[in-house]
Amino acid sequence: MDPLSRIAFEQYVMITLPSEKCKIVQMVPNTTVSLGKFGAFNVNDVVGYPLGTKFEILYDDETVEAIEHDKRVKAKSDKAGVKVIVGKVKVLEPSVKRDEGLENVGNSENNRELIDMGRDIQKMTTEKIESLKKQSTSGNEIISKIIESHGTFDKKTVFSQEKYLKRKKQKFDKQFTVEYLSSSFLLQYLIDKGDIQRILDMSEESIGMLLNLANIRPNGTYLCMDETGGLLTYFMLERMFGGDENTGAEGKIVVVHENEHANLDILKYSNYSEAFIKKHVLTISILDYFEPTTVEELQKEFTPLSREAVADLKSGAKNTYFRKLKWYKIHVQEIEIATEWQFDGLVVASTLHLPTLLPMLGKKVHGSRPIVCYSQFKETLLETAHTLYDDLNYLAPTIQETRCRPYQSIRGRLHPLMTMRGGGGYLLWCHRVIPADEPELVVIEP
Amino acid sequence: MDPLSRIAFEQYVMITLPSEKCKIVQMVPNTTVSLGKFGAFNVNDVVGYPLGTKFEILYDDETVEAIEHDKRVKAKSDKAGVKVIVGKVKVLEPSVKRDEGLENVGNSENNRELIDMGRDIQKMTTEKIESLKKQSTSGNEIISKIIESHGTFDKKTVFSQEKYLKRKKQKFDKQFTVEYLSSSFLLQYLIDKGDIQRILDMSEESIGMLLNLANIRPNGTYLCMDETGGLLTYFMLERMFGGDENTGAEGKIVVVHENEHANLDILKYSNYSEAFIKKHVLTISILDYFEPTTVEELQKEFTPLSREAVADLKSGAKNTYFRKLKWYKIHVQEIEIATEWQFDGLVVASTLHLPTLLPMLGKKVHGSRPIVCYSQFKETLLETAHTLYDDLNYLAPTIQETRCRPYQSIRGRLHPLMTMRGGGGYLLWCHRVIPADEPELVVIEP
Amino acid sequence: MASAQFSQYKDLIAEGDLALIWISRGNIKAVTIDAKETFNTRYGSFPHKDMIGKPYGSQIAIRTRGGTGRFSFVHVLQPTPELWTLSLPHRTQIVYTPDSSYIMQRLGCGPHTRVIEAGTGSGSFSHAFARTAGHLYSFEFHPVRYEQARLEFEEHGLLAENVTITHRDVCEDGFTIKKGDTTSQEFAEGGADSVDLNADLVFLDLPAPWDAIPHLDDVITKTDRAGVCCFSPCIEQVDKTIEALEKNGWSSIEMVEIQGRQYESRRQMVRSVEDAMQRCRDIKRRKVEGIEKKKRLIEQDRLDKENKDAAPRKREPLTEKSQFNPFGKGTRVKEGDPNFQWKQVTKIEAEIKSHTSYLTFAYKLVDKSRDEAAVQQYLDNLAA
Amino acid sequence: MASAQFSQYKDLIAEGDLALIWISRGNIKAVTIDAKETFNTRYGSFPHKDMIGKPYGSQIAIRTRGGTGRFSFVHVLQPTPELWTLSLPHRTQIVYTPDSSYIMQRLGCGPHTRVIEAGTGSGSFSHAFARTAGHLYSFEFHPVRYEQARLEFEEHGLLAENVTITHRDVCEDGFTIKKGDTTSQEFAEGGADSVDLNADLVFLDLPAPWDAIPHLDDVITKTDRAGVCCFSPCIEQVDKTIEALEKNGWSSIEMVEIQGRQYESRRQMVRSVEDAMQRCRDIKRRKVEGIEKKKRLIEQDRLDKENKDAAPRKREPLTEKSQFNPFGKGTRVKEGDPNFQWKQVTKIEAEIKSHTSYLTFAYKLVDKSRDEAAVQQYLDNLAA
Repeated sequence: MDPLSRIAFEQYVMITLPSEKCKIVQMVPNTTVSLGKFGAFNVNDVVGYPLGTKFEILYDDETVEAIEHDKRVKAKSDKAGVKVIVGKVKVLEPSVKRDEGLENVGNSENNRELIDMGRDIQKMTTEKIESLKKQSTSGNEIISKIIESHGTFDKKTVFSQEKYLKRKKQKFDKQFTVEYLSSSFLLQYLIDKGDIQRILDMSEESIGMLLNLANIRPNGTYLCMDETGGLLTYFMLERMFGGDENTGAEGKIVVVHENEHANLDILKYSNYSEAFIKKHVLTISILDYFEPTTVEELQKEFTPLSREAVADLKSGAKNTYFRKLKWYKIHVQEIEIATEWQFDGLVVASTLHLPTLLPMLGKKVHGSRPIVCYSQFKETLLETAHTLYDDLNYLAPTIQETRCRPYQSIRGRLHPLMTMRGGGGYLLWCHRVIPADEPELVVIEP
Repeated sequence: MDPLSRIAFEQYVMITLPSEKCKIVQMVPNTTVSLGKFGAFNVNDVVGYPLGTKFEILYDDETVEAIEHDKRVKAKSDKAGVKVIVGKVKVLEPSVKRDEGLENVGNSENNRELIDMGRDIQKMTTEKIESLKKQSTSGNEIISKIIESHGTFDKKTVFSQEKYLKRKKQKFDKQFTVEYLSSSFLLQYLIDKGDIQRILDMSEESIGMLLNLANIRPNGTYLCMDETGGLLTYFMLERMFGGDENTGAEGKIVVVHENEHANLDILKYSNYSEAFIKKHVLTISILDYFEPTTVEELQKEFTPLSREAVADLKSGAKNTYFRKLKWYKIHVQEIEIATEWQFDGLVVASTLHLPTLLPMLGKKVHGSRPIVCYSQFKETLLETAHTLYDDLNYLAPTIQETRCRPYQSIRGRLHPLMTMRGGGGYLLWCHRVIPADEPELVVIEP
Repeated sequence: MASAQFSQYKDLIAEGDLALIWISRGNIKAVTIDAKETFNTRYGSFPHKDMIGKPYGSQIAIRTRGGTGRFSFVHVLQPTPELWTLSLPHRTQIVYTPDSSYIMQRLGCGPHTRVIEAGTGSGSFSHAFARTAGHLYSFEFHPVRYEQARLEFEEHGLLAENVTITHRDVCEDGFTIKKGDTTSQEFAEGGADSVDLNADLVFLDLPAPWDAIPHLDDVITKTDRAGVCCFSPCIEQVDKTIEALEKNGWSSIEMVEIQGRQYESRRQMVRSVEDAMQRCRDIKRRKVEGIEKKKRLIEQDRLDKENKDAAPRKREPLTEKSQFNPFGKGTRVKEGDPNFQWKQVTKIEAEIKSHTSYLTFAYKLVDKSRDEAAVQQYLDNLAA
Repeated sequence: MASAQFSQYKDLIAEGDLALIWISRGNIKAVTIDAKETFNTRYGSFPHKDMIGKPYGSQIAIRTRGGTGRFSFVHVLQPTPELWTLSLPHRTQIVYTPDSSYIMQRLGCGPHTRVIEAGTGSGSFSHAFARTAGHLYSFEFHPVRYEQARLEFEEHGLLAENVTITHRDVCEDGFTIKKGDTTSQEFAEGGADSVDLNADLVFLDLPAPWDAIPHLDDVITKTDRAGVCCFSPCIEQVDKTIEALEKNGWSSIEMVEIQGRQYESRRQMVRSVEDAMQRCRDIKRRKVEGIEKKKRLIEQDRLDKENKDAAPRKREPLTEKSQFNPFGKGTRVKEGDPNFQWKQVTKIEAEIKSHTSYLTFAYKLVDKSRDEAAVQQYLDNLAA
C-alpha cells in the first residue's frame, strides 16, 4: 500500500476532529484508536482507504463493545481507565456540506428575545443527547434535533447561532478525517498541542515562504540550523522528497546544532526510514563545524589500514577495526563538511545571537544563493539586517512578514475569523554575494 | 454665516477633487480659485452653500472668460501664467452615484482580446475630449462618451476597466467638494502634499485613537509635545471645541517645545482666532519648563508697582510699564505652569529620546490620568515601554497599533484597495499612578 | 445616584464614587466606593476606607493572606470610556477602542455633534460618544438591555449630562422620540411633544441596518451634512447596506476595516555563539575525561580483583556535571534576570482580534440651498 | 536555446546563461550572457565579458562615466523563481511570493505533485511550481501571452524538464490535452492521443473560476485527494466560487487572505533631552548677549555721534550664530553618520500591497473505495 495515497498499517497519520483539533496516531494493526468524547474506532477498519477520507463513527447494538482505553496511543485528555465505546466507521458522502445544519435554519435579523439564553431554554437534556449519540445517529442529525428542541434558536443573531452550533457540533459530531502527516499538519498539531515556544512561534505561511525564498530544491545541499526539534528539517525534506525515498534526488541538509547531538525528534513521525534520514540529513555540532579537527589529529586515534593488513586481522580484531573505521569515516566527513562544502542555501531558525551567527554561517554559502533566517521577533532580525547590510558579502537584506487571515467561509456569512493566533514570526532574506576588487585604474588620456 | 455649517467668506476650506487629491483654499471675496486641469470657479459662486456641497464646473459660451491664474491661492501644480477658464458652478444632485459610468457597462469575465490596449484602440481623440469638456457637459457624460467610443471596453477585465475609468475620471471629471477644514482633512492634505515626515507619518486612525486613549475632553488641562507643526494640537482643539470659540469650555493645552518659539504653523488654517488660541494653547520651552526661573529672579528685571504708583506714572512711562507688566505676567504664568500645574493627560509626538523625556513629563501628570505617546517607529516605543514598566509611577504600558484598510466599495466588486500607504505609527499607552508605601507591619498574635 | 464620574476629572477617591480597581491587565473591576465595604481578590481583601481620601491612581497595598510577608497591590482608577470598555466582561459584544475612536475621528465628533446610536448594546461606545458629543441619542430594542443601560447611564451621570436613551426597534419604528415613548427623555408640561434630534452623526450597530436607513431622513440635520457609519460583521451585510445607502441618497460611500493590535514589551535572552561553542568544548572535554576515568577504573577493577582483600570502593560518576551553563538550561530563568543578557522585543497578544466588523461610511446633505441673502449682504458691506 | 538555469545550481557565469543583473532593489534586469554584449545602466556600461567565468553572485565594478574616480556596481545573480518575480515589470499582474509560497505549502506541493495552473499569466508562479512539482500543466487562453510564455518556458529550460503549456479557454473547453491542440505537449507517433493529467493540485487564477470548476472532474486524480486554490480579487467572486465548489462536491472549503509586508532596516537619530535643553540654554545666552551687545552699540553710536570724526565702524551681527548644533539642524545629516547617535528601526514600504486576491481552498476525493485485498493480505501475513 502506498503510504502517500492510502492509509497504511504502521504509518503515522494525522486525525482531524470536528473540534478542529488534531492528533497524531500510528496505524498499529488490531488496535483501537480513541478520540475521547468523539468516540473510538478500530485501526483495521480504516486502513486501505485513501488518505484524506472522512469517516463517521456509528453505534448500533451489534457492534457496541466496551474496551479499555488503548495504551499505545494515549490521548492526554482522556482520563486513564475510562472505558470507551468502539463504533463502526462509515465513509462520509461528498455531498455533506460542512455546516448544513446551519443553512437549514431560518435566521432572524435580531436578537430581541435573547439576553442570556442559558441552559434553561434548551428543551433537550444532555442525557437525551448522549442517548441519541449511542444510537445510530450521525452528528448532523443530532444537531438538527438540538435545533428543533431549542425554542429560541431562530431568534438568535447570526453570530450567536454560529457560536452555538459550533459548540454543539464540537460536542456531538463524531466525524473524523485521516490525513497524510504532511509538514503543515505536523505544524498544526504542535500548535494545537500548545508547543508554540518549542517551534519558535512559526506559522505555516512563514515557513512556506521561507522554503520558497530559500529556493529549496530536490538536488540542493543546504546548511541549516533547526531549533524546532526537526520541524524545519521535516518541511525541507517534504519539499525535496515529498515523503518518498525513491525519487532519486540527491539533496542533502547539513544541520548544525549546539548540543552533543542534534535534536530532530519530530522526524520520528515521518515516513522516511532511519537510513534515508542518515543519508540526507547530516548533523554536526557548532564546535566541530567552526573548529574542525584535522585528519592528522584523527589519525592519532586511528589510522586506516591497507586492504592487505585488514585481511590479515583476526575475526575479533577485524570487528573492532570496522567499528573504528566507521567512526573515522564519520569524522572525516565532518571535517570535509566543515572545511570544503559550499552550500546552495542557508536556512536558520535559531535563538543564538544572529548578528554573530549569520556571518559565520554565511561564509559557507555559494555566491548568488539565498540566505533565509527565521525569528520569532522582528527586533532580532533588525539587528541582524544592520550587520549584514554593512557587510559586502550580503545583498539587500530585508525583513519579510507574512500573515494568513482565514475567513468563516460560509456563503451569506462571509467574514474573517473574529479571533486568531497572533505571532507567526518574521523572515530575513538576502543573497550571498562576492564583493569586487576595485577595478584597475584606467588612465584616461589627457 | 456659521463657518461650521456654511461656506463663509475668508474661511479656509478644503477642496477635494475627483483625483482624490485635495487643496486648502481661503474663500477670499471676488477672487477665483483654479483647480488646474479640473477647471476654475469664482469664490462668490460657492459661498453660502452648506459645507460638504459637491459642485460641478460647467462651461457655456456666455460665461467663459479667460483669467490670469489667481495669485493669492497659487497651486504648485499649475504653471505660472497659464490662463485658466473660469466656469459656472452647479450643485450636484444627490442621486448621482459615484461610479455610475461603470455600472452601466456590460463587463466581460475575461480579457482575452486585450494584451496591451494602448491608445490606438481609443477612437475618441484627446482633442475631442477637450472640446467636450469646454461644452456644457458633465464629467459623467464625458466618461460615458469615452466608453462608447472605446471599442474593446467590455472586453477588459473588471480590474483594467476600473483602473481605466478611474484614470479617465480623474482627467476629465470637473466635480469638486467644498469641505469644512476638519483635523482629518488637514491631515489628509498634508499626506497628499507628501509632508509625511513633517507629520511623523501619523495616520488618521492612530491620531484618532490617541485622542480617545488620552481621554481628551473639553475641560481638561493637557500637557503636550507636538512635533507636527501644530497638527496634533489642532486635532486636540477640534475634540475640545469643535471649531467653535463660544462653547464655554475652559480646556487648555500646554505645548512644550524645544526651540525659541513653538512651531504651531498649521493652526493658521483653523477657524480659531489668535486670541482664542493664545488663551487655550500655552507654549513653553523645554528649558523654561524643566529649569524654570523664579519669581524673585524675574523681579530683578521688573517689579510690579502698586496701583497708586502706576497711577502716578507719566503717559510714556505708563506704556513702558504695561508692556513690561505683560512680559512679567507671561513669565509668572510660565513659572506657575512649570512648578504648580498638574495635568489631566500627557500627549507626546516628539522625536526626542523618549525613555528620558517621558518620565520627566510624566511626573507632571495627575494620578489615574492617561499618558499617550506617538512614534513613527515601534522600536522607540519598545525601549520607552521597558523604562516605564520598571517605574512604579506608570501602570501597564502597552504598545498599540491601529490600521485602517479601505475597500473599493462598489457593489459587485468589493475588495480591499490593492495598494495603500504603509506606516501610520504606533502608540504607547499607560496611566500615571501613585506607588504605595509599604503597609505597616501588623503583628499577628502568636 | 448620578455622579459626574465620567464627565469631570476628580482628584481624590470619595465615598459614593464609581471607581475601577485594576488588579491586572485583564482583570479590572468596577466598584462603588463605600466605606463599609471591602474589595476581595484571591490575594487578599482591600477595605474601601483605605482608598477614600487618596488621590485617584493610588496603589493600595495589603499583606497577602497567611502572613508570608509578601504584599498584594491594586490600583484605584477613575473610569474613562476606554478603561470602562476594558473592564467589561469579554463575552459582551463590544465596540472596541480602535473602531470607536476611528469612527468618532472620521465623522468629526466634537462638542457640537448630535449623535444617534442604535443599538446601545453594552453601552461602551455610548460612554465615548458622551464624552465628546453635544448630545447622544441611544436606541436599544431589547427591553432588559434597555433597562440595564438606562440605569447604568443614570448612575454614571450621563443622562444628567447629554445622553438620552430610548427603547425602540428602530428598524420598525424609526428614530423619532415622542411623548409616551419608553425613553429617558423628559417632556416638560406644555412643551413640545417630540424631540428634534437633528443628528449629524449616526452609528448603526444593527443586524439589518438597511431597514433603519430609510428612517434616517426624518431625524438627521437639514442644514449640515450628516455622516453615518454602519457596523456589520459579514460582508454580505455590507453589500445590502451599500445598496440601501445608495437608494436613500447617501453618497461618498466607503467601507473600511480597522485592525487593532497590541504589543507587550518583553525580553529575549541573548545567547552568544561563543558561549554555545564553549558549552560544546565543555561537553567534549568532560566526555574525554570520562573515558580516561573509565579506563582508570577498569584498570583499578583489575587490580582489585587481583588483590581480593581490598576494601570496596565508592564509585564516582564517570562524567562530572558541568559548571558551565551560560543559558541557564534546566533551571528556571526569569525573563530579565540580571545574570543574563537580554534583548528588548515586542510580543503581540497570543490571540488577536482579527476581525471586529466592517465599517461602512456615507454622507448626506439634505438641503443644498444657498443662503443668498447672507452672501449678498457680505458683498454689499464689502463694496460699501 | 533551452538551458537548465532554473533547475540546476550553477557555479560560474557562462556564455549563453540567463542571468539577472541586480542594479538596485527595485531594478533587476534579465540578460542572456553574450561576450559581445554590454549591459548599460545610467551609471555606466558593464561588458558581459567581465562577468563570464566569475562565480554567480559576483559584484562587477566599473568606474563611473566622466572619470570622477567613483565606482559603479552591479551584482550578477543566477535566477530563482523569487528573483525572477522581482525582476518582472510592476504593471504585470503577478502572483507574489507570500501568496504563491502559501498556496504551495498548504496544498503540499512536492516532487510527486501534478499541478494544473490556469491561466499562465506572467508565468511567475509557473516557475515556482516547476521548481518543486512533478509536473506542471499550465493553461493560457490569450494567444499572444500563450506564445510569449511558451517561448519563455522553453528558453528557461522548463519545457524540457517538467512543464507543459497549452493554449486553452479552460472555462469553455476544460483541461484535457489532446493531439492537435495548441500545446507544448509532444505526442509520439502511435502513442496515446491524449494526456492523463491526473492532477492533485489545481490553481485557478481566472476571472470566473466557477466556469472551470465543473471541468476539473475529468482531469484530477482518482485515487488521491486533489486540492484546489482559486485566486480572486473580489469578494463576490469568492461567493460564486464557493457555490460552484459545493455544487461540484468539493469539501473543506476555506477562504483566506495572505498579507505580506516588507521592512527595511533603518536608523533614527537619538536626540537626547539634555542636548535639547542645552540648545535652549545656548539660544537664551546668545539672546542675552545680543541685548547687551545692542546696548553697548547704542552707547557706542551715541559716543560716535558726539565724536563726528570717528571712522565708520563695521557692524557685527548682534547675535552670534551658535556653534552648538547637536542634531545637525540645517545641515544634511546622512542616516548613520558616526558623529551622531542612532537607534535601529524597521521601516515598512511607503506603499504596501494591501490586497492581492482572496484564496479559496477546497479538496475533493473522487474514489473513496478501499483496497480490501491489500488490507487482508497484510493482516493474513501478520497472523501467519
